[in-house]
Amino acid sequence: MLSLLIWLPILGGALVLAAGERSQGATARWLALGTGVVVFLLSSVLYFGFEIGTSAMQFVERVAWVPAFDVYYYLGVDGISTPLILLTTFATVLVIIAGWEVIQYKQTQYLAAFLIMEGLMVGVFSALDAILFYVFWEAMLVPMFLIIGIWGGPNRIYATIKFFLYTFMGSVLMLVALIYLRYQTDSFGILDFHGTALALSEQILIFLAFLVAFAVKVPMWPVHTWLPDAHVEAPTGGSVILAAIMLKIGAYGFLRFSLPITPAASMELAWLLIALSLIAVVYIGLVAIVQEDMKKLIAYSSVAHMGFVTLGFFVIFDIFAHTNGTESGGGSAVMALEGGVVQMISHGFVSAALFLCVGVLYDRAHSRLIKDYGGVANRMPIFAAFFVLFAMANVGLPGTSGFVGEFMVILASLQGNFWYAALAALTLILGAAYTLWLIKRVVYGEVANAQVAALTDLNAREFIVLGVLAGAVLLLGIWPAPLIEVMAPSLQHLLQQVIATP
Amino acid sequence: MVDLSNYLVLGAILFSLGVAGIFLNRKNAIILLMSIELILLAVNFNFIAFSHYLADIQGQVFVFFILTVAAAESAIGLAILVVLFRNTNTINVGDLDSMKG
Amino acid sequence: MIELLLFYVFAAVLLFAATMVITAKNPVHSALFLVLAFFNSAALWLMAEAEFLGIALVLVYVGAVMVLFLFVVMMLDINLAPMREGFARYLPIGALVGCVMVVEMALVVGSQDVDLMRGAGAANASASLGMSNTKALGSVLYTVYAYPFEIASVVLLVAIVAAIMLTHRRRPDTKHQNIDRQVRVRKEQRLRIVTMAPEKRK
Amino acid sequence: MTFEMPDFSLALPEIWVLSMACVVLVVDLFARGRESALAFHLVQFTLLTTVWLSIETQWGLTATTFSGTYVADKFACLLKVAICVLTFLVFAYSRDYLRKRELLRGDFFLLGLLGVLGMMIMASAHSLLTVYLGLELVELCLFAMVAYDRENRVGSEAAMKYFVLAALSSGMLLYGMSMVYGAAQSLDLAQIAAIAASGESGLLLAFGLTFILVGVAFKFGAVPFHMWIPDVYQGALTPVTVYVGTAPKIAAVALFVRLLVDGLGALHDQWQIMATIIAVGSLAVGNLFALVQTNIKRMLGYSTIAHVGFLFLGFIAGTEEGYSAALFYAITYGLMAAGAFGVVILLSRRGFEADLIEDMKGLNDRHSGFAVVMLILMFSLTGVPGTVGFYAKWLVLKSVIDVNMVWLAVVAVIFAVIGAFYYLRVVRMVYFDRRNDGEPLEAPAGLRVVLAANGLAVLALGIFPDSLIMACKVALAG
Amino acid sequence: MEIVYLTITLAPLLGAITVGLFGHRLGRQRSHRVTIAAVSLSCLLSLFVLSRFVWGGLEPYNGTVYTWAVAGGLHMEIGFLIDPLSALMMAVVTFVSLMVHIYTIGYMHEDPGYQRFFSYINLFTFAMLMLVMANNFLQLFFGWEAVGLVSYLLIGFWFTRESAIFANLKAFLINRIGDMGFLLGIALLLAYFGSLDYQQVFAAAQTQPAQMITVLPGLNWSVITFACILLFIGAMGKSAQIPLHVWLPDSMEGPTPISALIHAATMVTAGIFMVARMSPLFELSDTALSVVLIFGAMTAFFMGLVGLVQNDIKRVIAYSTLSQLGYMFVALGVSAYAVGIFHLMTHAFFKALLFLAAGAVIVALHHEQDMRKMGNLRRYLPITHFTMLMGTLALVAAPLFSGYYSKDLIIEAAHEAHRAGATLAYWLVLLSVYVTALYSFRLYFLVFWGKERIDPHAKEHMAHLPRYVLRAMEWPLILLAIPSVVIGYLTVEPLVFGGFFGQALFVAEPHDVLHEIGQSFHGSWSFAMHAVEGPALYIALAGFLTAWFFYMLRPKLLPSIRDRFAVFYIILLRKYGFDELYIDGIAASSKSVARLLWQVGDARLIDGVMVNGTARAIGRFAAVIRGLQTGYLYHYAFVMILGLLVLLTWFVGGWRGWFI
Repeated sequence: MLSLLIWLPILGGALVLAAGERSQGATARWLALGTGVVVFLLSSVLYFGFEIGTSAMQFVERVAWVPAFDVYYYLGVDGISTPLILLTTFATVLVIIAGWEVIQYKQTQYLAAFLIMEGLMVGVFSALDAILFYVFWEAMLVPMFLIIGIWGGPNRIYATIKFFLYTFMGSVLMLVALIYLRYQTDSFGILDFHGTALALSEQILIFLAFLVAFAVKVPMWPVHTWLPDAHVEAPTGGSVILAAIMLKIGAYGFLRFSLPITPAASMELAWLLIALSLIAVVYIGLVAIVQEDMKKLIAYSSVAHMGFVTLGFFVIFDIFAHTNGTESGGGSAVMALEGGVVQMISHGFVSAALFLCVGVLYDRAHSRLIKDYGGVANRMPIFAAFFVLFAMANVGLPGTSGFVGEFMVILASLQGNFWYAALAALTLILGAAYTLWLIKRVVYGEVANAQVAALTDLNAREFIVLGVLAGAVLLLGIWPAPLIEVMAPSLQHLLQQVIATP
Repeated sequence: MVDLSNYLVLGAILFSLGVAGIFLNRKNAIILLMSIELILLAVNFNFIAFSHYLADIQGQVFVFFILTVAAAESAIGLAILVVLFRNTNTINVGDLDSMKG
Repeated sequence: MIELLLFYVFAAVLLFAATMVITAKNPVHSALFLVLAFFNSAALWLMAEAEFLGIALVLVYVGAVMVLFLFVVMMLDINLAPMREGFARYLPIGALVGCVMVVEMALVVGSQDVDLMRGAGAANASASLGMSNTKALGSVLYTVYAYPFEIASVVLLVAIVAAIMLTHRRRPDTKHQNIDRQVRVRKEQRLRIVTMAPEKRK
Repeated sequence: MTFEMPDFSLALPEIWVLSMACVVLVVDLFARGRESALAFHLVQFTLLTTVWLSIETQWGLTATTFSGTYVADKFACLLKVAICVLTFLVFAYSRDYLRKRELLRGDFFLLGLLGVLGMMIMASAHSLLTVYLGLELVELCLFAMVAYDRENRVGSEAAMKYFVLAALSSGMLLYGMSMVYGAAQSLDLAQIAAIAASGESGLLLAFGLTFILVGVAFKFGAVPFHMWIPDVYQGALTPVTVYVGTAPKIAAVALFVRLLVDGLGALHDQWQIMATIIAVGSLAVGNLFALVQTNIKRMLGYSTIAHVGFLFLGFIAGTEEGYSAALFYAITYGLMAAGAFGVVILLSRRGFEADLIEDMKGLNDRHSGFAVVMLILMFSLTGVPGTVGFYAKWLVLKSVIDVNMVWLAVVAVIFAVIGAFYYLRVVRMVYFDRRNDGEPLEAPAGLRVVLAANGLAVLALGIFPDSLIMACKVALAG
Repeated sequence: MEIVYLTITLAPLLGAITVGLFGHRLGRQRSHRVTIAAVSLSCLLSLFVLSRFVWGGLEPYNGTVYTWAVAGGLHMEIGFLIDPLSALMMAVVTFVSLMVHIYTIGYMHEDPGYQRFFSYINLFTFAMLMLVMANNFLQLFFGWEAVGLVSYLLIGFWFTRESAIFANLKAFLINRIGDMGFLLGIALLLAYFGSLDYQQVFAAAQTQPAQMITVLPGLNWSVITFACILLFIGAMGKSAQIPLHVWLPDSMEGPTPISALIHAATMVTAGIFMVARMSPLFELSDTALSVVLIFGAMTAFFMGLVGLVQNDIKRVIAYSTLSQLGYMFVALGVSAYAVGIFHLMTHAFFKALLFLAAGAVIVALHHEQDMRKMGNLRRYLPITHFTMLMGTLALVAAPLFSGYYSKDLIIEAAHEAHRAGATLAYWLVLLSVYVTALYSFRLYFLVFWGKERIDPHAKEHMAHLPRYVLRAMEWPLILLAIPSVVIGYLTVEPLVFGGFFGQALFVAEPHDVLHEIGQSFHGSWSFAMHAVEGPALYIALAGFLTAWFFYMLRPKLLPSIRDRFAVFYIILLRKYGFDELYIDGIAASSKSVARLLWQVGDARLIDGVMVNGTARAIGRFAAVIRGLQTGYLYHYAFVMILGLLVLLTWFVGGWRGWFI
């Protein structure tokens, strides 16, 4: 099942490439869309077939891969990865549709790159062997590198090389840590890493190695600066995938690696992570306010939002310290973790939607600068409605998905320390400030110039894409229970691992 | 009675002279080839000394082959030198800097 | 004692000659000093009872290789004057490096450990072989060392092929027959029949 | 020293190659300087048959013959196979290039084949003498090949530099060998190993070891004995550069393993730190110098140095796993380098060398297939998973981490990141810099097929590396 | 009953969705029919529920609709708590909302965003109902933010107006400051009392009221006080108390029906409702109540003063709203929750009335809002004039009018209370009575009496207003005028003294001021007659007379008075400088800090020095050392020898022990 999800899109990508070589784009497009949809449907089978209430890995596949070094082709999902896989397949379909007629230059390569990347990302989320994980993790960079580099904006080369080197730098250290873990545990199974008895100093080094890898990906302050550049230069689809999924992979790494493998170090260094997260929320929130480029603004907003995710993950130690391990404390810690994961999913939808919105404008007016717009609502009322909706979700308004995670994280983190919550809650103001100011300047007002006057409202394709996202955002906001239900046992289990070990 | 170490130290000095000949030389490339001969000579000294003091013929066999190879090497070295001279009209080592960095 | 004295004399000349090889202004002098060095070496080798190799060094090296060197030196007519620049400036550091190297190597090879260890074997060096040096060498060269010997032959082959490949060239201005072409020539290539209008009488 | 009749059948691959070299030599005489397709085909045929012969006659054995100067074992067999396969690739790339420049003569392939013979001899060497002779055979062929284009000024300059430095390094190697001989009283590697293990005359052995290490490092092109690499890579004809850059690296592994592992493995403690200095230096110098290059051949030259630094990590570990990792690294590196140069060859025409990085511009617009190949190769050189380059790096890193030298692994990966930069620059040229004026690429079908196969091999080994890893492991398992 | 409650909330939501998505296809008429039908349904059912509470003895309902999420063992649910308090609020909300819906037909008759508007106000009704019907903090917050959203959308309804979109952004942001406090308060309660459910939190708070929290090292506060203050910060944002009041006057950029519905009658009173709802918590903290009291009193007085100098008709009423909200908080602050809610109700009616009447004026004058361009309008708009007068009288607390009962009770409660700050509050609210009367009648006189200063163009427009427009606007005015007049008389006894709220409002025994006042209460009539004994009536009268003197008798005196008190005038005109502080002070400085962080922190330090700097340094270093590869053979050899020497030295040194 999982193999299918990984290899079907990759195969599809290869076929698309082959088809593109021969015929005109149409076949390739439909082929790509077909693959995307089939994969999405398959992944929903994954969701419905998922047995709720257990933290065990499901859909496990385990085949020897490099027997010489005990590397296995070992896949499996739990409640943490299942939603992320769904998000991946979902976002890819949207991206394929979004690139339908917008991308002119080498479209088949573009679609193929996304399909291949989809497979690799699913691989990242389902790999249970460290080396397999690393392979997918790194390989994923390549299509993204090309996507930004080939179809990106004028400064794409700087952005793409910065993106690659940043993430590469982070991940090679992780590789060292993984190999070291193998040296300690005699296995590459991620699950075998969990609960390894390691000295604190070892743990701290491993933790730091992981931290660099994941923090770059998340990205956390101060290693976030690749993100705005990458987003600004990336084509819309690239931005969507980057924001919706790639960033999540870093956070996923924290859950899958940092916390369970090095719990003592996580506890020791939680203050650092919390501090960085809060800096992300406040500092980046402020920086977002003064951005002049829409994509950059959303990129910074992504960083700030991901700050919540990491805050949720690492505040659990404070919660425990503060509640002395009472049952309610445990509950709150789980809530913090759940909040973080929900925030990941939600941010996947919201940022994807916002980037698509900017993409819609960019396709028409070929500018991403805020000052080139104004009064868009006059010409594109439907678009404006969507844009405002997603903006509100970005602000974290209840009823949208953006609220759920933030709410849970704030509620939980207050149990760790009042000031964590207070600083985190500043996002209520900052988030609103940068998002709504953006809305004010772009959507509202008189028609600003001739370019805006020439805008046309959404076409059917764009409407479908945004509409689907809007549905997802609202559904998740109004009824997040099904999502939380899926992840709860896994997170509970994770928490036990983290807390029981030190 | 000549000690082994006498031979070995002689070899060492000869070796160093050969080596110095290579990196001190800024002029004629032929001298480089000669320095190489010196180095090989030093090595041969070692082998012969060891062979003598170990009462083992293998060292001399080795020297035999070294001499052979050295001759072949010189032939090719001189051939390259000739080719170089034809192309650049110089064998000044200081002029060979068209590739650097 | 005399042995030792001889050793020192030969060694001194050898080192002098070697130094001159690398410092002489004229490459011809260098080559000649190298010959001198080889002669001294041969003498020392004889002292170490490597008679065959000593002779071979003189015959093969001095007789063939060094002549080749001299030949090339003469052939490539090189201007000597401007080739000395930079030498003096570079000498101190070069000499320093060389000295350090000599000292370090000598420390090792001249140390007591090496000598003590090998003291015993030296006494009956030639006796153990039980035959003349040349014979001893010959008896193993084509049997035990047949494989290296074959390889050495290939090395020489390569040297021949390479040297010819690199230096042999057909001069464009030399005249030579191509019999193949001569035989296959056709009349059209050589003879052109021109039809001319008959001359009119005036 | 009693003499016994050697078992010639053990040395069949070498004998076959030598015989065929003679055949080629004679055949080429009749070609009289014209394009000799026959020599080419004969040589390629020889290489392929040698692969088969090696596997057939040597895999699974461990036997010595020729009075202990020749050994046939899995290690030797694997190396021979790799050498032949890589050389086959190299010649396949070379032919078209040479033909366009009217340099296609039998000499080239003959020398190449004799070089292969030298490498095979090194792989099977079991005595200091055979090691040395094999090495010299390779070197002499290489000198000649670097100077192959007689009219080329930089070529002969490179040859001169290479010659002098190589001779210097063989001098050092020999000096070391003489010391080892003095200490062990034998040229036989097994006996040397026995003496080394016994701990007798450790001083002389270790002293000789230092010089031997220098000689070996030179063959690899490791810092600070690397100075010849960039000049030779740049100066030589591209086919020669590929030749120099691929199979001899594997021969160098043979040199290292035969001398320092089989022979002086017991002194691992002695050479470990020296090798570490060399490795770190290579990583630093290779990567940093490669950053600022504009000539792709020279850049790949420096990148070789960096890769050698990585490869050395495997040796430093000093475990069987480490050696096999180094071997794996050398083989896969050869594969990648061959491919990369193959693309350079593909792009160049007569009178246009395509040896600047900028010449890669717009390759994707000109031919997306080759662009993908180049992409795979560059990412493989970077060490991105999914390509074989990742496993190479992974294995050597693993081996040093397994001996608890994590810091070294960290240093290595940091330089790997720096290294990524210049590989990415190539990818950038290939994909991001568009050039619509570039005419579509024309290349003979053979070249295309070989190049595609090379790229696919890098990818396929990147996904299913197990067989090769296993082979390397078995080869070094004693 | 659950189905009834669900219907009440869902009807407007469905209406909003239907019209929001398909408004253009439905057309204007069908759109407003759908939405009005939805609200009518809610209104009728709400009244039904209320009546069941009044006469039917309905038991309070506390139930879950669905589980929103279960996080870490904590059940987060969407559920209803229907008790007299929420029933009353539901009735008020839906009734006013219905009136506004109807009124909108007239007010927005020529606006292109007609359907959108109906969709929004329907949505608002839904959100407000969710807020008041919540039985837990999650849903409360949900409604709280949802009304904020709709308010944002509606203030910016005319999104091409720069001032409107500025105002809505401002409103949202200021509200968010409050929301932040509110959210933290909720989180604090959850952290210490382990639940989001009202009842559970209240119960837990009762059992352990003395918990302390270390806010800063060495600074310990009572959890309940701290939480209550945080919750009150939320209330301050939503109910526009000093210093978070600045958004409300600006929110008048929205269409007038909105001002009536959201920014006068319902949403802004959410804070009052919330504090009343939390009475079991607030009762546990005198400090928190004092804070409420003092902020309320300050707002009541000082915002009233600003109302005096406004010329925009809606802004005057807006400041009046601020002031009245202050009154309500004063009531809450002295534990007279019932009175607070009572005033909320009466205020909802008469303030909605005032706004709608003002709106009628504005529409009649073709969207002219400046009172200096009005005057003598009673001739043209008799019904508006009359209803406006009723509203004004209610506002100034003329005896027997609804406002009288609620406001007078507040003043008395403040007088009776013994809480810290109560005395100050008493004097401030008393003074406010004067101010209220003054600005109310100033408005009344300026608009309906005096010289006619109408723009001829507007007059022209007034004459051609469609008939249905006027009717659609007048009916709600009349319907609202009735309760504005009588509701106080009718309900003061049951609501305030009759224990109508039952368990919904909790007052600790020693705080129960109403009980003391109740001693002297003998029916509505006598209470009204009682007015002559108190100071409030005379103060109000004084205000009326002042207004009459300056605006009817001697308007010419005004400029000179203005000049004499120029300092005060400017302070008031500048609204105490809050806007400047926020916009030029806080917002601008945050922006410059942000720019600093971005350009120096991100661009220069992280990117410039750390990232690109490293890359550049490596590149430069490489460019420099590349000179070492000189191309000279002897250098190459030399490097090799040096390498050999290093290894050799390492070896020899190790052997001879040089490095030890």
